[in-house]
Amino acid sequence: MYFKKECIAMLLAGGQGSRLYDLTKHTAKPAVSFGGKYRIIDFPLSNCINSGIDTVGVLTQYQPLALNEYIGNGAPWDLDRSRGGLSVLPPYQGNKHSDWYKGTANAIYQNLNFIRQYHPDYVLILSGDHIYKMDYSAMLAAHKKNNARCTVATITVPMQEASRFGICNTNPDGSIYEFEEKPKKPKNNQASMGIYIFNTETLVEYLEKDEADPTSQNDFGKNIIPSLLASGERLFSYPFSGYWKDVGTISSLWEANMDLLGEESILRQGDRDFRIYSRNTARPPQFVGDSAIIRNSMISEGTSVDGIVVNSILSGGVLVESGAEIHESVIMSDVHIGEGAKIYYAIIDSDVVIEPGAVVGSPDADRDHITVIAQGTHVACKKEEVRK
Amino acid sequence: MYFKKECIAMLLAGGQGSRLYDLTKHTAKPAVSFGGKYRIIDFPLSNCINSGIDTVGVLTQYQPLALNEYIGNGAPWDLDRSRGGLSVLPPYQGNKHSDWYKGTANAIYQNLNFIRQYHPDYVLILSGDHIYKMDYSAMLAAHKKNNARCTVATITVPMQEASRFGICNTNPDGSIYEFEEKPKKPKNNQASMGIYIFNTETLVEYLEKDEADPTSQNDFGKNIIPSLLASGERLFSYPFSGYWKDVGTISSLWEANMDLLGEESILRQGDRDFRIYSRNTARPPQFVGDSAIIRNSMISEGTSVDGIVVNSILSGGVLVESGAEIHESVIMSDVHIGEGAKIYYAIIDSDVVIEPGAVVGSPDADRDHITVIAQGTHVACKKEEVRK
Amino acid sequence: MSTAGIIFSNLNNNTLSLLTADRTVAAIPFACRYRLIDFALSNMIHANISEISVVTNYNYRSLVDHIGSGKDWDLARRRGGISLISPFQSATPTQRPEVYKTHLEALQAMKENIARMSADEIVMSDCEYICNIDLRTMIERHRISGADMTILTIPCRPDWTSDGARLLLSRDKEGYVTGGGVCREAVESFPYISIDIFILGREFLLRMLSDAEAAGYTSLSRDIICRHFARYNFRMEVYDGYVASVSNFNDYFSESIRLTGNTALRTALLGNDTRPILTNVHNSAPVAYREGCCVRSAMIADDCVIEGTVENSILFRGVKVGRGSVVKNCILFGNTYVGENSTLNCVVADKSVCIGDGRVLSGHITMPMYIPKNRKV
Amino acid sequence: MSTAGIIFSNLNNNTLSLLTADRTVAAIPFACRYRLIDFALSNMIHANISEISVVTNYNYRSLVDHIGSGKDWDLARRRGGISLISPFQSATPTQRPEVYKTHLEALQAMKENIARMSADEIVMSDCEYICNIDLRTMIERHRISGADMTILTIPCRPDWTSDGARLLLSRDKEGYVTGGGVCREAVESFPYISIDIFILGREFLLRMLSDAEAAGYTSLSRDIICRHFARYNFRMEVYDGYVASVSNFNDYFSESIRLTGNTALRTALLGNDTRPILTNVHNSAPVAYREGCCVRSAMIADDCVIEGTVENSILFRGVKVGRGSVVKNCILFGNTYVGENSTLNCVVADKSVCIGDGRVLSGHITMPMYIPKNRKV
Repeated sequence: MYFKKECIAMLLAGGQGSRLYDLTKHTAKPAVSFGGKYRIIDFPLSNCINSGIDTVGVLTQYQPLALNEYIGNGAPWDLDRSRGGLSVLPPYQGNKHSDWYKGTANAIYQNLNFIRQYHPDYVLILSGDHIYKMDYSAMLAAHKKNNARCTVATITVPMQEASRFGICNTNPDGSIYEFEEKPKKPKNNQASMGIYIFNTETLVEYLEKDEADPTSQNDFGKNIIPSLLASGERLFSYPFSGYWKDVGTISSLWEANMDLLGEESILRQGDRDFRIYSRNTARPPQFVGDSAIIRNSMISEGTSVDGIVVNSILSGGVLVESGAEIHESVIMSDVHIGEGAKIYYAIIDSDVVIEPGAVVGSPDADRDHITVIAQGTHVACKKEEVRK
Repeated sequence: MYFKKECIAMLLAGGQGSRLYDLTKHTAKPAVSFGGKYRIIDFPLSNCINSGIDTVGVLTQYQPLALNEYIGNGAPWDLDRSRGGLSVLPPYQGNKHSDWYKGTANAIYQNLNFIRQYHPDYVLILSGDHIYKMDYSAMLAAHKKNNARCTVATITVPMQEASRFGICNTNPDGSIYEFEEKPKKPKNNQASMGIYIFNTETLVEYLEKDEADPTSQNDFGKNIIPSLLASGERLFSYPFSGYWKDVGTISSLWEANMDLLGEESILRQGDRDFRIYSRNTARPPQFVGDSAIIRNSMISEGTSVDGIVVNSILSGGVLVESGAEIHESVIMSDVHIGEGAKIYYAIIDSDVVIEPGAVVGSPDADRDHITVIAQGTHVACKKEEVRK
Repeated sequence: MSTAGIIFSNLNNNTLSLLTADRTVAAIPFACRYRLIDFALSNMIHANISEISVVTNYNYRSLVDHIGSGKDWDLARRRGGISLISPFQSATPTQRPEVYKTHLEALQAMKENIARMSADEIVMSDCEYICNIDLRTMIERHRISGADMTILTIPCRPDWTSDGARLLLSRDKEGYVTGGGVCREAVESFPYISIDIFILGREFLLRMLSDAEAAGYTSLSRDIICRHFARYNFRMEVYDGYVASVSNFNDYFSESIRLTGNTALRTALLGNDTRPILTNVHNSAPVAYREGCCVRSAMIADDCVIEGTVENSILFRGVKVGRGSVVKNCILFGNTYVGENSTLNCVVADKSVCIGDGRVLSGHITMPMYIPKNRKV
Repeated sequence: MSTAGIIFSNLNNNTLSLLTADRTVAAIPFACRYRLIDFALSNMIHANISEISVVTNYNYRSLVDHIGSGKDWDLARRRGGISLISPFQSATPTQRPEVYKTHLEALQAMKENIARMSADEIVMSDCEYICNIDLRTMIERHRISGADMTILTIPCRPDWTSDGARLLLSRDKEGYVTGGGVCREAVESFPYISIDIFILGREFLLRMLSDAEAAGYTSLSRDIICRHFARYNFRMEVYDGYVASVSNFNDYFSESIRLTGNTALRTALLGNDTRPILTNVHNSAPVAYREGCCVRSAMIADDCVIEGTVENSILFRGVKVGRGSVVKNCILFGNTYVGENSTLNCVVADKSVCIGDGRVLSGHITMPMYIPKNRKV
């Protein structure tokens, strides 16, 4: 019982993220760069450690190499522990059968032995697809106070977008009486964030039931939550207010980056209380040269700017030569932008070379017309077509 | 290039170990207990750190949970590093295809991207099936001195057993001119230990060639080494002398444990120079009670003995009640042996309960008739059948 | 609500002088494979305390070795973890203060460290009272009580000898301290002994330190607890579990030998499944019991080789007992070598002692014999 | 063949007194996000040295904070790793030695630590000469040479000012030391300055320490190197790369500002792909350049917010420059706050300095203005 933990987290990081196109060709979605120095997965991992949760299983499946390398032994998030800490959980061959994960619920089901090692009272289910800061310990406190079997974190979304989410219809006490996955006519705009706290025995019971059902899609939103409701279990909503953004599309990823430029950004300089941790790469300090002009931008370590940077996010190791211009763009690490090159409304993946004079994107583009340049591409001096 | 390493190790730990029967029902073979406080994989991992190799990829596939839990972040072997260290490499879904590892060579092939991260000059291929202490840096020095493309560690085996091994036929300078996998009529008794050092570019070249060959079994011994020889590459033997034992069968596992009891054991008390590292479990000191009789045995922390222990190996957390007898046996962790129970020539897996008065095995048994009691079994007071 | 820990490694190390010639009190080996600090550390770790400062003053090299990076206690952390407070951290060459000698002086010297801690509460502990205690519950009760400080005590035992002075206390029905004294003998009016574990708010501690500085106090027990229990709000917890006091050499010896004969005490102290005592990891081989050995009522650490007879004894790591030798009622520290046909009775051998063949060494249970580190006999 | 490292954190900290009021020399911030010790540490790490002792004497609390468990340098190890040698590790309360003041005294005090190291060679380094040097090659050359000790030097530069004394040396054609002196000014007969990095065998070091103890020597440079170069076998390596000497405040300022204007120096020191300078990780947000900012020739660390004008300056972590303010030729340490419409020229602001709105502060390039820690202006 020395290994007992009150609450452990299971982070679903296996998604292919196919709507991010070129950005996830060689990388799982949670390992996609964000905000200069971060990866998407830094947010749920940092939330865990900031919430006092020190045992996290990360379920991987698709292109895990970059993700595994990034996660390493968990040290950047203070999750390198001999008891608990961070564990990567890939699919495996069992004694009788070997399976890839079939759905979110099946992925957790296949790792019930991992969960059992820690005898947790509660299991927190997370995904690696969202940018947000959240204190899960407050959600756990609400879960306990409500004496719930399962608690679903919810957020208010614009009514016109509600039909894209799982919608929770609740009683005045916060208990959920109905859960509709992507309803055509949503009854309200309280959307599930895909964050669940379960009592461990409830989770085990419903995962086993779900696994026995051959017609199930083995998905939390589609199967497990409706099944709990159907059985009349105590299911509560935990309303969250704060910044929360799905970054599953090129547009939303770009937009979430642009959101960082305001003074009300989720990543505030000088924030000591709720840091977002990330793996550090020992780069030299950033340097701003003689002929640089920088306006409303965020720039990371190891980057050197001699050109013009406006309304943009630059990762580490980027070199912006003099006369180059970057507007409304997200530049990932180790990109070289040659003299006089111009970049508008683009997401440039890492290790790209933009030759002098090349033009990427168009000044007339907008959030729905973002140019994406895949990792390692060499962009010659002619206009790159828009490939949203 | 900051991540460059001269030599990294790839440890093949995916074997099911089906000839260990019940001992590998829920555990990959490298995670099987050995010598009281160790697991088989402790030996190659400790060899690595004792040889100055600080980057090790562990390739897993079969029942990895116990192995992953055991390996953790690599801290017990001082392999928790932010640059290099220990990485677990399970099979994964790529962009186009997803495959379980097909053979030893394919397992390395699927992880070439991992290898490339470290720009190594040399790659050391290891398996997790053997008990031995070896300084790989001496083998690397020989490899470099010979200007070899590949070096195979070899050991002298009894001539009558040579046909069970891959046999290296060498010139006087140590270069290999012929390699026969399990020859019916071996020409000598220099057996391959399954330990290879490759120049990285040679490894990549032959793995890619092998992968392109649909008839290949993707195995180092059967395909890669013969293919190098056929192409006339510089292939050398590195003769190793010292204790080396395959523990792939119940008999050999039992025997390797018994080998620890002599004064010439591979695990010497007081050895400061070549420690074998293992994960520690914070057990109290061992205690020997009033009525204990112990002869020629090795006993680990957290164990309490009030009975008779002769020629046996006891892991941690074992309780031997008074009047119980253990002879010529290997007892894994947290086994409870009741009053008056008798155990002969047995391997008792962890968490077994032997009821008072129960008898396991027979005093007339021998190395070929070892009784194995599976993990968690409850042995009642009647004779357990011999299940080799 | 989080809690930080402060462990004093050796503020009263005069009475254990034999064992502290080469080490601080916290680094004294105890119970086969531990050092005294492991008990204070483990108690804190099992109460979820992950930010621990260890205060040292002199002679702490072996303690530094023992703790290392803190990994063996899962305390090599990016935030919090274990850190050593050693002398002159905040001193300049021009102002040369004395090295702190009391708890209060040490706390004053580390005031800036305390101010920078993020915890709400602090647990302070010495290393001379050895116990395996559920501090988590104690901390919760302290929080609920609203007291300024909770002092852990045990009922005064008349059989306890004491070469040093102890803090004795009395309490009212609600458990609040009503008086105290620092005494060398039992005093009827103060029926409880402080085991020198204190739970208090961080803000309160800082305030108390300021008050003490203003008043020129130098001792926490004498000047603050005994004299100003009425001014503050000091609460007492009376612990009824096993506590070993090892504040002098004879107590150290008898408490150690007692563990070999009493399974209940051993289990209470070391065998707790949810609260194991954590210590540093040596990666040495399991014990080899050779043909001809005879072992009874003994605690034996890894890396030992036993060829002779061992009874009612504690053998630390790497001890060798040769053929025909008899070791009874002994405590042999790490790497003690006992040759062949020697007899040892009531001996405490410090590290790396070497006893030749055919030697006979015998103390008595009331007067154990001590052999200093590295000595060849 | 393995090598251990010894870093002296502050044995000559008188000449940097402004910056060392609250910290030891090793903990002085330098080049935007580093501390001086990071350079010595990184040089050693890139030479595969993984057992490093950092010697402290006074005022090292911020150094302890900076190093933490050593994780950020991959030096939280089970074997080896980083460890602090602080005062009185081996002292007893009855023998109260003075705290060591010279390299030699410090080495004598840590003799037992040195004896227990497993390395064959030792590299000793101070923190006042800043460079990014390929120590691995230096160590190999030392091994091949068979010399007792290799001393790293640079050719004497006439333009160097020096408030303190430096070790100056001469050599023969084979590179062996033929004479030396500890001087405050350049001396023609000794054309090389030691940069206080020494490579020597561990056995030789222990022997030299015994000899020195017997002879009553107190200084490595004065008593041993300068007087007994003939008795031992001291070799010199002349390094021709970039070395910044920061042994006094004016040098510290001018070397810092020089980095902002010289990309080649900056790259040589900080931008080496195979030998990056490693430092501790703060996990703060990237720099925010707000609308209206104007930044030129500046090194800026994470967590800064720039709304005003910054030129030829170095901004450490968490600096805020408000709207309309102008910062030129300045070094602003961590968390400096500059309000609106203020003008700063040739100012060194220590940590957490707060400059209000509309202030004008100006030193000169030859006489920079220093503002102490936490000061509000």
